[in-house]
Amino acid sequence: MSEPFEPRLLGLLCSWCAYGGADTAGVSRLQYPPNIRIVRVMCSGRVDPLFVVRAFEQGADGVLVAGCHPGDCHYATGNVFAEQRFERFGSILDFFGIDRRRFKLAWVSASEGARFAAVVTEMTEEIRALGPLRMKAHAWQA
Amino acid sequence: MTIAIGANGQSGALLRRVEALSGQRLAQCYQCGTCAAGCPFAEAMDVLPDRLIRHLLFDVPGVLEREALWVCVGCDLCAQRCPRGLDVPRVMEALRLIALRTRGDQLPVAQIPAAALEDLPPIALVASLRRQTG
Amino acid sequence: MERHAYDVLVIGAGISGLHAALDLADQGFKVLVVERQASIGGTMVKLDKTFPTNDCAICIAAPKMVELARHPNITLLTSARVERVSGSAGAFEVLIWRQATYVDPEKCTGCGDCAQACPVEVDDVFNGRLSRRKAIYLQFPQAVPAIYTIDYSRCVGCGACDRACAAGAIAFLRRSQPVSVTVSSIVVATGFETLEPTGLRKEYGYGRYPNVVTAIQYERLLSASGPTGGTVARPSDGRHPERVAWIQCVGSRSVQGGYPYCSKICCMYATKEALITLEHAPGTEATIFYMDLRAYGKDFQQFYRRAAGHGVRYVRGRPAAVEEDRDRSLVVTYEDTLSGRVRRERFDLLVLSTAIVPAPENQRLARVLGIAVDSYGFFVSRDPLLDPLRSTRDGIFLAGGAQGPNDISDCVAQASGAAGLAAVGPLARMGVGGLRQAQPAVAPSSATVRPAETGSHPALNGSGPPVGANVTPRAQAGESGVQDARPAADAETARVGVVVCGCGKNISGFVDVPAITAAARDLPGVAFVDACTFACSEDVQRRIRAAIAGHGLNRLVVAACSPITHGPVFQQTCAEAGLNPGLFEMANIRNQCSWVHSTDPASATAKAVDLVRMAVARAGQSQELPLRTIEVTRRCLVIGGGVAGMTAAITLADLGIDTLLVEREATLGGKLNTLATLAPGDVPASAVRDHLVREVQRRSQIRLFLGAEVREVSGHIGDFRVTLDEGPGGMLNEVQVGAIIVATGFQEADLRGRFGYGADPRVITQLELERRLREGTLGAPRSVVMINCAGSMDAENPACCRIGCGISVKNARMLHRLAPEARIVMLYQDMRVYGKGQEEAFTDMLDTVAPQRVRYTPDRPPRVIARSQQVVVLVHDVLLNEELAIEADLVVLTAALRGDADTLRLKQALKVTTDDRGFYREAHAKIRPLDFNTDGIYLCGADHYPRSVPDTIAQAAGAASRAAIPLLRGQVSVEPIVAEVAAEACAGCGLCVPHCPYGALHLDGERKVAWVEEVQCKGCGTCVAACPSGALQQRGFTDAQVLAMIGAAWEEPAYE
Amino acid sequence: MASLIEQQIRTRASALLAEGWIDVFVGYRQGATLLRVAPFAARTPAEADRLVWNPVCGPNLVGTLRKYAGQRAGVALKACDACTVVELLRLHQLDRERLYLIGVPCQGMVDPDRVVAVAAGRVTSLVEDGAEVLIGAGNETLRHPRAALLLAKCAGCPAAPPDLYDETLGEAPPAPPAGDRFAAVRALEALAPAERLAFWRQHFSRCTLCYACQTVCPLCFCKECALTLERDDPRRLAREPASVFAYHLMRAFHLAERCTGCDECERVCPEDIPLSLICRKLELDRLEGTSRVAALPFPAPSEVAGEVS
Repeated sequence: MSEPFEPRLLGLLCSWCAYGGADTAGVSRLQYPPNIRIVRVMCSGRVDPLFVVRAFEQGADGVLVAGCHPGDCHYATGNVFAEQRFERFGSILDFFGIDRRRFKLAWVSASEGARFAAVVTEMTEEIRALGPLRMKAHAWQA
Repeated sequence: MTIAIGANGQSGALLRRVEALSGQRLAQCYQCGTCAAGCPFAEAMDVLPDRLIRHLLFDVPGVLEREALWVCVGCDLCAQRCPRGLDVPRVMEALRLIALRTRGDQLPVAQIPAAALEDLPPIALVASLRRQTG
Repeated sequence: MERHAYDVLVIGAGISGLHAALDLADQGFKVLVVERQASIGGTMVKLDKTFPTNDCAICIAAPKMVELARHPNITLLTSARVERVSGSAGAFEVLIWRQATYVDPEKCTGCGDCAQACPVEVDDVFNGRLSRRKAIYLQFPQAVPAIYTIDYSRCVGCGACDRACAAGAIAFLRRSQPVSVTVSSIVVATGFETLEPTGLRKEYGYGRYPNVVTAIQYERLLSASGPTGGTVARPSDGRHPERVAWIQCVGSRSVQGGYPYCSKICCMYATKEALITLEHAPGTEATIFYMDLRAYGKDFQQFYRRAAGHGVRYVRGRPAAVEEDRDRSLVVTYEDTLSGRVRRERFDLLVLSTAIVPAPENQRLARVLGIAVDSYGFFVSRDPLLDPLRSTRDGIFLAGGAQGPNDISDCVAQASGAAGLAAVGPLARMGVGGLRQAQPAVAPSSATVRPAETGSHPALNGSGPPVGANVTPRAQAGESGVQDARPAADAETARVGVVVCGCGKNISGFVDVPAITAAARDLPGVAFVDACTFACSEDVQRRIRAAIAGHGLNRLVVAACSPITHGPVFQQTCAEAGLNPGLFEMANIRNQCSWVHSTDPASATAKAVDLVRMAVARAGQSQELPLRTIEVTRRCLVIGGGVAGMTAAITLADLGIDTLLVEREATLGGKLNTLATLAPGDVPASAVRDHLVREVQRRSQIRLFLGAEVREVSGHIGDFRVTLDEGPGGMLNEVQVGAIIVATGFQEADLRGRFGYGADPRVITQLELERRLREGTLGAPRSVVMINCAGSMDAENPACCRIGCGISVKNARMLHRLAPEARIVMLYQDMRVYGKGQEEAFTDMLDTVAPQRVRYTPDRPPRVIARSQQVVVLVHDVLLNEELAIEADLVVLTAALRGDADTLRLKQALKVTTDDRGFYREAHAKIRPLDFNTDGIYLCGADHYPRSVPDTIAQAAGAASRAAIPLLRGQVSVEPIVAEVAAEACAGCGLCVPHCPYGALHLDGERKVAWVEEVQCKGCGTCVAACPSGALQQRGFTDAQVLAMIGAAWEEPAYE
Repeated sequence: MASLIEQQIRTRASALLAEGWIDVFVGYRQGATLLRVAPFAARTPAEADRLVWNPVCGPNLVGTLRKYAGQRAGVALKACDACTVVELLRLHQLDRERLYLIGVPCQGMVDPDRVVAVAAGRVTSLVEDGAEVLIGAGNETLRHPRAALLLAKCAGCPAAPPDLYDETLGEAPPAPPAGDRFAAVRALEALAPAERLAFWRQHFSRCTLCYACQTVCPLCFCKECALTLERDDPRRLAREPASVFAYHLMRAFHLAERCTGCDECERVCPEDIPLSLICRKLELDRLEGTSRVAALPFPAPSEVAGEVS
């Protein structure tokens, strides 16, 4: 390895809460590790596990899906479906040997800039400790 | 003990007398306990002022025998804080008056020996007279 | 001085003014909103969460604020006040004074460089003075408009902000200016304030002891964006409090030392704050001191029980005094009135639930408007029973906290109601046809705030206008009908333009903008790259339009700030250049790179390059979003002919809308045919009924269907088909309507077998009492026992019926009038007389009637024993701690209430939901109390939850206003980012169907394919993720678009 | 017993076809060897005589049944296959009105490979006899406990016969032989994630992306598969390990709420990738996950009927 390991995180954020939380983190100038790349969707319920799998396939070391707190969903129940879906998905991911910590479902409201920064910081450090997954490369690690 | 409340509406004589003497409408009480909580002598009372009012409202016997009536010094803290604006010291005073009159142990002034009148402080006489009026 | 004409002026832009303005603007009226503060939002945006759902307050308010600011029919004036009003209804002339903020709104980007530079620190009033802000400031992070303001009284004039501002937005020489307008009607929604208990109730130590705070300050302490970042800390030492107490009724329910009325919302917000405190720090002890716990609303009692279950301690007693200890903790002296003991208890932090008081501004405004205020300073309505939303002057209407304490959902209902009434004036002037023509014409005004500074609909790239809103981009205004989706990616090669914004120094100071532009040039499909200082400035918009034309661009990517706030600006520009909004993308390199990685410019730049690459990749997969509208049948169906239904129909008719009013009985009136009198005012119900029926009958737009029931309902907003069955011998009518209002009322729960009801004729319910009072058949009882909460607030039915206490108070008065010598005993759990004038009516009744009040708890409920002479009620009084045996010759049960018997049947026909008590479930407990989740169906009256007559009337007018949005406009817009099914790829498995919260997905059993009712789809995409095959896609958020972004998120791994 | 059932199936299939109740009857016919059967659709009473029923009728017939979804079809179902039918009814892929379902008692099917392993030579006959099977090989006949020869999916079979059939043949079978269906899954789950990843990577390294697992799966019914649509993706063409891995992971997820554990995927895999482990894992998740996610494997038949009618 030529340089120190920098984790690659993909964030799939719902437009109403979590993306707003990321914006609030920005407005508040909160600093967090620059490892995350963010994709905006309208609702955490829109996130197809395929997106997560593709992210891993294409080099992510961790994937964060974040949406509105339970009960706050702009679309009433989208986040509930997300939770159920990723409960099933997480178990399968784990069974295939991808460490559960590499995938996280979090609830962040639009006002929780600090929480967003904390979630990203914590996850980045966790994955830094886990080391690279880098499924595209030959030497996979969990 | 079960308190019986009859259908004939005859009870409440003491309540009516207290209301007449004090000018306070006791049904207005929220039973919030502000008077009791703020009372500097609450610890010395055998029944708290708000409870005393409730006893009156429900014709609970023994109100006039309570020590609390005599513990109240009329400092007015409760009256100032009562959200309903009830003048609790006036209620206490009314109860004291009723108790005294009911007891009937006043000393008739006319019967006081002249010698004693010489020794007694005037205020004692005033107080004594006051017991018989109002 | 220029004079602009508007249809309606809304004064105040808190949650009430906001909703009134949005309703009116959505109906097509031109609305002027005047707000005293620098940002709209009012009190709600200060709250952390809202009861009883614990929704994040700013999360639900912010989208509404943004919607208001960018609504083409709304002109917003902040930092402004109404100075003079002349003329009369239909033609008010209004003079508004606009305070200079010394910042040019056209130039300010909201970056905050100025505040960083400002050397002056002052108390932050928004945060309850618990933190500091600068003399140039933004009220709060989500402020709308997001423009900084100079607090001139604090500014030292050093010019630091001016030097820091790269956009040159500081304008010290600005002057405050008068604005003169004409309007047809006015909605007053100036909100309320809370008591600062420094003069009144000073025994609680507020202002002297730092750890005594008000509830509104505590909201800021809880808020994630508050002074402590959402961790509860004592103001004195920042320590985390282990014991927190709330004192209720601080200044409320106090004829001396405060205000006699109940502030209505404190019991619930204290409960909410206590519950959230426990969630934040589970070990905390939370104590609430109260007199009557007024959890009166829908699901409130359950919320209260939940809090108690989680360990919130409720102490019945009103503390008398507070002292401060040496460690600055607080010693509270109180009597626990349930045990009769006086206690002194120590708390680390004390929260005062202070009275809701009128804004001091009200008195001045009342003089300006020529309308009346009550002795406290709340605006009064013309008729508190029948016309709660009309002020004492024609053409001026009232909503929300301006007329007394109200919770958010009541504010919203009133706001819609006031909007419905205020719309009549301008409509009369121009007619429905005129309204339609007036829609797109938004007069550009110097006062108009550009969307640029105000933020926008968070959906941006995908989502466009909310259904019913006239927010089509200007370039397309006037267009209607279907515009086909064009798969641009197939039809032509993507030619992407990339514009990188430096945002003054906000981006360029931390991120290497030239490096980004250089990287962008090499990306596939990129045909044009430009960098600029402020992408949102007007000259850059011109440059963008020129580039689109000059370089033949068919996609645009702007790398700048958040699409939530700035997306619509660029979408507008694209639209003007003929580029569909679906072909625009944003890379948020400010909020996600420069601001949050300012200490690591190299990484911030690398990330920004990645984000641009992702946006360009997404753009390559983008397609045009069809902008569609559907026609609306301009006719409304109102189901139920009681107070709510009749009021809704009258309001609709006044708006010129043909209305079909359906009543199951042979006569109008509903419960008015049973009740004796109505509060406030003890007005005979028959008089109210006659009045309303007369009003219905004299309106030719209302067509009555008496003795008729709704059978089948099909279709969707704009086009419902309904079968009305007039029963045997009657007609079976098929009607077509554009909207439906449900107002089917309530019924008393069946109490047979409980409290001796059904077995003894001396035990009756309140409704039966009303009927007997009305018919004069009651006789002269000597002793009456009223049992409140009969069948409510127990294990079987935890709900509070909301109106029972008020009714018992009113009926005690009626009984007293009938039989002045009669003994009246009222059994209650908490005396919940919360509404406007109710506490006063209650204490007045205490004075005149002087009933005996017995407080009981549900674990020892009253027992009714029938004897031949009398009925005996046995009950345990928790305040005396004694058993009582009360003889009575009449027992009146305040029975639990539930939805009408027909609710279940209608619920199925309308495909809407109810709760377990048969009350309809609204779309959102707080901000959509009159809507169902299904578009085009609205609700009002006691079928939503029992409520007083004034509340019902306000709500019914509100439901009419909501229904009037599509009906007046004559068309509704279809969400552009709906789900769509590729029928040839769909296997018809139906996995998607249950995922839709809006019932927009259907399975065609014949063809074995799913299909989307696009009018009902709200564009969340949850169904799309449930589709295993990819046959279901969301426009604007297709798998291809998202996967393209994921595929472009990183350069090839360095580890290979 | 088997022969009796076989007779009954032929009789009923023949009668149903003759009477015009159905257009086609789906069952098994004898395969290339004694130990192989193949799904077979009889269209005439005469063809019904080719139907067989014996201890190696393990394959799931429902995949074949689905091909005749547009026609009125009869089928002989083991309990496990019936579960697959229930799932397909739930997912609207079959029409109950067009099906004639005959329930066949099953005490677990025998794994041909295990038979070969215990037999002395070429197997010439295989006969059921209560809890045992008689294996004829060479000159001798070996008596062997049936329980020891079962297919992996049949050990500890959880499939109770659903209340779905138009008719049932024979008597209720004895309780399925006990056995820990999840031993292998639990063993794999006990490993560290990295070891599990290595396990799967090693197996998937053999995968040629022939998609047989998907083609045979009776519950893979999408008209266009989101996972195979990208067959032309260069990464797929190059069989990049990450892409192969992603394909199997997503296939597992898509089956999470559907898989009825017939193990057809593993049976047809030319590279012997242990795909049945995934089936067991999904089954285990549903069993354990009831409290977390409402994941009842199969709906009550009445519900199904309601949805379909």
